[in-house]
This record gives sequence, structure tokens and C-alpha cells, in this order.
Amino acid sequence: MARQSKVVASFAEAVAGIEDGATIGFGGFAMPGVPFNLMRALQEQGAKRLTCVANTTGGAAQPRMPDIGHLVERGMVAKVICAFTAATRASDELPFTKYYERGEVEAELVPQGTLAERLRAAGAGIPAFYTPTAVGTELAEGRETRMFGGREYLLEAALPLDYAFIRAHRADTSGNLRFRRSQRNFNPVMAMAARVTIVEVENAIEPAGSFDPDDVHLAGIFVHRMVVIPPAPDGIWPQMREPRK
Amino acid sequence: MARQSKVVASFAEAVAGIEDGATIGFGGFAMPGVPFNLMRALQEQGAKRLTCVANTTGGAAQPRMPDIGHLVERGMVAKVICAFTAATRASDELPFTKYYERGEVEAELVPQGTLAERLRAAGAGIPAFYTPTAVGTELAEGRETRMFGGREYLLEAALPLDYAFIRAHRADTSGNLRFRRSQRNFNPVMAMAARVTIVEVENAIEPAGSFDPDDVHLAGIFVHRMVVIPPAPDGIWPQMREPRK
Amino acid sequence: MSGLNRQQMADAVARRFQDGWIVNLGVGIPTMCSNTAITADIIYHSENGVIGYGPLAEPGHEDMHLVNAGGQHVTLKPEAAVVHHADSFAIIRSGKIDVTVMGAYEVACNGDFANWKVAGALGGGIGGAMDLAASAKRVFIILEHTQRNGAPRLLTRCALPVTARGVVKLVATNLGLFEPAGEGFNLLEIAPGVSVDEIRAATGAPVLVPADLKTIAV
Amino acid sequence: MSGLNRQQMADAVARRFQDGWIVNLGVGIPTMCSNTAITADIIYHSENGVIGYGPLAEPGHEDMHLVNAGGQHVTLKPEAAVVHHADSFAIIRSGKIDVTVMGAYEVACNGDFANWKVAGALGGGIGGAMDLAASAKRVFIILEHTQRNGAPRLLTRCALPVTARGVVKLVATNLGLFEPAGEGFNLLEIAPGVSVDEIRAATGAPVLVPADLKTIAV
Repeated sequence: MARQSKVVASFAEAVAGIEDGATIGFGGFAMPGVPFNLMRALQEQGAKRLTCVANTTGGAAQPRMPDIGHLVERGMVAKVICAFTAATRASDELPFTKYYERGEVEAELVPQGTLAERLRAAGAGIPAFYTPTAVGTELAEGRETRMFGGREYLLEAALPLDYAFIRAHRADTSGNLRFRRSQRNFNPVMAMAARVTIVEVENAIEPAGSFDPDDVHLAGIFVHRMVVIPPAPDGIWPQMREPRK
Repeated sequence: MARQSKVVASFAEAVAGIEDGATIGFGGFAMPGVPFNLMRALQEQGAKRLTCVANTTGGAAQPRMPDIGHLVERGMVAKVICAFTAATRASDELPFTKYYERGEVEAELVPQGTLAERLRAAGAGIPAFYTPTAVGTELAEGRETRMFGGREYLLEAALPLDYAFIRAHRADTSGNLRFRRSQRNFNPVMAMAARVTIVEVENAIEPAGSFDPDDVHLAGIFVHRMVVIPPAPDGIWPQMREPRK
Repeated sequence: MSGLNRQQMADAVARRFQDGWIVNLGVGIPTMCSNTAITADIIYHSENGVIGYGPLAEPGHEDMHLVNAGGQHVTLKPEAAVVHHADSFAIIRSGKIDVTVMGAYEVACNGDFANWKVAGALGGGIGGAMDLAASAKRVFIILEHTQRNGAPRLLTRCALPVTARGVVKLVATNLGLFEPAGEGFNLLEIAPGVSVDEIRAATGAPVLVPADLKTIAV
Repeated sequence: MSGLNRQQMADAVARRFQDGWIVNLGVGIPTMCSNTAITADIIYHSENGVIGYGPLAEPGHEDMHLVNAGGQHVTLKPEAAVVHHADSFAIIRSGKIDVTVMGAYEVACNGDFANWKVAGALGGGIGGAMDLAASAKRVFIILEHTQRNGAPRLLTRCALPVTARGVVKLVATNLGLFEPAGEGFNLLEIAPGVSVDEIRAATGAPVLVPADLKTIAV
């Protein structure tokens, strides 16, 4: 009996069956590696009470790409866990922020390295670890800290995901993935933290064995569904934006 | 002012200056990736009261390759931290074991995954973490455990190294490394855990930029000294052994 | 009463593997599970970071950079990928290994087993056994039913220091296939030419025998 | 009294970099440190896992897969290597970053600084700032000396929630270079055309002036 193919024909099929209440991680940092097509498909899929994990809830820039803010606007989100719940520049406003300030969605603000490490811990069977990050700040108030070697550290818990949505440059039929340049970012750790990993792929799926085993960035055992991104305008492919002032 | 070259001319130069009392990690698993040439050079270098970290203290097989047992025999070792301090087969004997049983050297026996994770933690600025491994065993007796989600976990501390000795397949002048197949094993995490990483390289050092940045297995920022392994018999190159019965 | 040979013991275990499983094989008899044609579609994982290895390399075709956890030269399947040791054990601890198959000195009907330290020794050889035993979805044990002097290895409680507690799901010996069941071992299948009485005499714990006892296919 | 422009502030900081340093640059003015010719031999690291990036890409030559932590399209040096996010912050937390340069809303003479949450906001934007601030060997801050309404940003104690405590080693503003010194700021160098009295009037903490005060080269 052969294993079922991991390749699915559409984004709708790729996000089918995602349950209300699921925790979903979205890879990507700035533009590279963000699963824009899967995020758009999720808007249509319509699952409710989601917990969304990502570096940011969405950028302030226009034109606006699919982001967690869109899911919040549609009433699909109970909580976000992100390193940005507001813009760093006081003059910017993230689409998410106004819903948060109105109390329509919960948010957990996490330092970016702690976010990456909590995901990595979930993917490594480590339930909790200590980090020096955020000690002495508002984020550590009322929380457990501990001294090691004369320095204070904060206890942080693993952050397991039900689903990881990621974007990769190349894939083979076994699910082995390669990312290009800074597209890698959160994507491997999101996949390792997840029960089910769904991938949008920028190139046609290649036969198993197309990559040297030494050059696989994420092993196929972490990958469950893959869909190839069609050319624009059907698929979302980031373009250069007007430079910010 | 240009940075100093990381390439040194001899194994003796590569291991020069290692202090008495240093903690040294030796990469490798079975034959692949073991820094045999650096281990032989360290025997001659002669530092004392070393703490040696590796998967094993040395194999039972003959002909015997340079191993921690040789350093113990020369009175250079205070302590080993390994996943094997005796052979798994009752019929084998590791060279190390008799010195340990005589009380001439201290040993800390660590599960292999805990060893890898303690090294990874040191290289990741994590002072301590919880693991399910070894709970309920002799190794956990008298130690701190904690429940997370109804399961018991053992607290483990980071294991930082002064030096990592590793073996790589290819290197460029900036210290970017590639390993081949299962040669990778402990080598990247040893290097990330170490203050100084010393590498024996199987091929001539290539110009910086010889590897695609996506295909670097260990970034040059972790690498401090490199030496090219000469052809046998001057350099040590493992060969096939008689199959075990 | 010798029962199964080593490859037959491995085969009896490998028949329980399911397509698509990620399987980790310990040193010794367990490695023989990857050399059988019984299981077509298994992803073999070894502690040193090799995912998707295949049968042993033919003599003269060994790759000096490629071994399994037992140090044997193996081949790679097209789906293979290599990771470093910390990532390899991340896979193990996070519960992605469907089954780990290991040798042992002793196994008890409460699911404990012992395979890292012999009586009277100061040191031990743990390797990856404790990580695998603690976190794999299933722990299968292959061992000779008795010690060379005839003393049983299947016990009510382990006498040697344990590797993990309460984790063993299946035990294969030269005499049969067993399941730890709390106060005794369920005999699942019996080796050809072996009797239940012989098994009971060679076992240090109660053996529960089903009405429809099957014989292991060899 | 305007003093230095943005690139001059970045240059004043970049002059303190030493050959071979691993440097992480925050969004805004700090990114300009990698666009100066002052420092020849720096390894730039960004939170998204790029080690060894170079100047910004020329218009029309951007690589859509390659940005720095500010989302700007950068180039790569030959020594470049890419890692994933967890490994990137492993580099940060383990103390391998020689200096992190960041913007801030406020910085205090006790070494605290604040750059993630504005007054009255519910949310914030931390990004990698807390990780970098907690674990880099040195934290350098670049900011305008005062708010638009003239209120000082260099203070005795931060009013906003801090990013990290007691970590700032150097502060560059349009008026000068400063060092947090406990009860006040040491003025290390002064911008051309700016007076010490002007600095004191614009600073919310004591300013200590050395006898041999140098002027910043522009």
C-alpha cells in the first residue's frame, strides 16, 4: 500500500477541515516566506475562534496583503500570539490594533526570539525552558523567574501548533523542502511545532530524490499537504513596493 | 585591517594554547565526523585536568582510533560527559571503563538526546530546560523534576564548551562548513556551544563564496581554526573494518 | 525449544509496522528489521540524523560518511534527508517516532525495561535509548527469552536499573510475541515448535494465553 | 542646534565598530550603519537569519527572497550564510552579537531604554529588541535628542515600559555621543555647532562633560 500523495490541487483543498478553535502558525518575516495564498484561502474557509501565531499580525503598508488582521475582521480569531500587536512607529497603525483596542480579540505579545524558541521547544519535545529575554520588563511581571549562574531568567512554555502554514521555494513529492534566502525564517520551526504542516510552493513539485539529502532544509516527515502557487494574478507573488520615507 | 586567517598549517598549531582544566567537546558518531587528527594532536599537546564531552569515550573495536580513552591513559582527563561510559554489549569493554572503575577519572553518564540538547541549549543562550528523558530512572534520582500537562519532566542544564573539536567535509576561508551525510551529527551543536571551534577539514579550503548561502551547514561565525587533513598515512582517514560477528 | 532465529524475531516485529511509519531501530537484532522485505513503505530514522535510510550497503559499496545508529553502513532512499543530532532528537522527543525497536537485558510485565547497565557495573551505555523509550509512540523490545544460564529475561519487575517505566508495548523473543499486561504478559503469538509450558517455565512472570493462540509465520 | 543628520548619527556609531564584529542593526536610522564606508570588515546579522549581508540592493536589483530585519532588500557578502529563526536567535541569546544598534523612544542614564510601547497603547511592537537587548555584548542606541515638542528623550529614569534594564553602553543623538553613567550621561563627543548648554537644556538627566571634549567628525 502506497502512502497518500501530499500534493493537493487547490488552496481550498489545502485548508479544508481546519477546525474551529485550532491553533495555526503562519511562517514568514516581512514578505519572504509568508503563506499569502493559504491565508487568503483560510479567509474563505471560515473556521472560527482561531489562535493565530506569527511574527506580526500584519504590516501597516499598502497595498495590503492577506494577514491575520483580515481574519480578525471576519470574526474568525479568538487570540493572536505575535511579536507585534502594534506598529513600532507611533505614526503607523496595524489593521489589527483597532480590533484589539476595542476588546474584540485577545493578544499575547511575545519577544520574537522567545516566539521562535517556544515553537522550537514544541517541535523538540521540550515543555519549558528559561530565557534571559524580557527579564525586568512589563512582560515578566508576576511571572516565574529563576537565577542560574547569578543571572535572572524567565520560564517560558512550548507553543505547539495544530497547523503550520508555510511557503517554500522548492519541494519534492516526499515533502522535503528548500527555502530561498531569508524566506526560511520561521518556516522550519513552525512546521516542526505543528501536528499538520501545509505548504504553498513556488515551483513545480519535483520527484523524490531531486535534492541531495544534505541540502534539505525541512525533512518531508514534517510536511503533510503541499500546493503549487499558480502564476499571478491567480497566485499571490509579492512585488516591490514604493520605498517608505 | 583584515581579519586574521582561520586556516592554520598543522594539527599541533590547531590545538596550541588549550589550557589545563578546559572543557572540550569532540564531535562525531561512530566513525563519521570524529576529529581523529585533532584528538591525536591533543595527546601530544598534553593539557591536563580536561573535561571531555562526546557521544562515547571510545569504541571497543580494533584497530583502535584516537579516543578519549587515550587521553585518560595519559592522565590528561579529570572528567568525561558521555552517553557511553561502558559498552552496551556485556561482552565488550571500552578502553575507558577500567580507568573509571579504578576511580582514576570522573564520569557523568548522559542520555544521547539530553547531551545533544544540553549542547544546543548552551549555543542558544538557554541555561536550563525540561526533558521527559530519564524520568523514573537511576539518572533522575535526587534530581529536580516538574509536571507539565500531567507528565513529569527532568530539569537539565546547558553544557557550554571551551573548545569544540569537529571534522567537516568542506570549508571556505570564512569558516562556512559543509558536512557530508551522517558526518554532521553532533558537530554543529558542539561548535555552537563552544567558545572556540577547531575543525579538521577533508578537502582543501575553498574561497569564501564557494557555497550558496542556503547550503551552509555551519556558519563561519562559529568557526575559529581550520586545518586540512593530509592524505594517509600522515592524516587519519577511517577505513572499513572487519564486520562484527 | 530454540524457536525463532534472529532474523525471524526481527521479521515478527517488522510485520507489525504500518505503511508510512517512522521507525527507529536499535543496535543488534532490531537493525535486521530494515533488511526484511516485509515492510515496503517505512521511513527509517537513526539517532545520528539520517531520515529515510534503506538496506545495508553491499560490500565494496559502503559510503564512509554514512552509518546508522549501530555504525553499520546503510544506503539512502530517494526521500532521505540529513539533520544534526539536536534536530534528530527533537524528532524523537516530540513524539514523531511511530515505533522504536530495541534490545534489552530485561523486560517486565508492567512495561518497564532495562538495557543500559549490567549488574555490578559502574558505567553504562545509554546512547539514545532513554530518549527513544520516553517519547516514541510505541516501544517494541526484541531479546532472547532467557539468559545463557537459562534465567528468565521476562520478569514481574526489572532487577537491573530501568531505561524507562511503563512504556513497552510489544516484546519479541525466540519463543513468541508478548504484550506487557500489568500483572503478566499476554502471549500474542507463539514460535513454531514451542509449547506454552516451555514458555511458562522460561518466563519470570505470569503468561496469559488466549484461546485462539496463533503461531508466528516464518 | 539641529546638529547631526541621520546618516551622520549612524556614522558616529559605526566608527565605534571593530573589525570582525558581528553587528545587528535595528529598523530606521541604525540600518544606515551598514550603508557607510567607514567600517570595512563587519559581519551583519539580522533576526530573520541572514548572516553576512552587505549594502542595500540597487533599485531594480532586489532579490524578492532577501530582506534584512527592517524588510529592506539587501545584498550578500561572499561569506554569507542563512539560518532559520530559532538558530538566528540562538546566536543572539548566546552572546555572539558584538553590538546591537537600535532606535528608542527613551533612554535613561541607568542604562535602561524603552522602544516597544508608547504611552496609552494596549499593544506593542517588540520584534527582536528584547532578545537583542538582553544578550548582545553591547547595546548602542540612536535617537533624536528630543521629542518633536522639545521634551527630552535622555532621562534619569524611563517613563515608558522598558525593553531591558541597565544594558545601554552608548547613545548617539543629533547633538552628541553619550555614555550612561549611573546618575548622569557622560558626554563623549559633541556635534559640530552645538553647545554644552544647549545639550544640558535638552536633556532630562545630568550631563557630565570631560575637560577634553571632542567634536564629532562629519
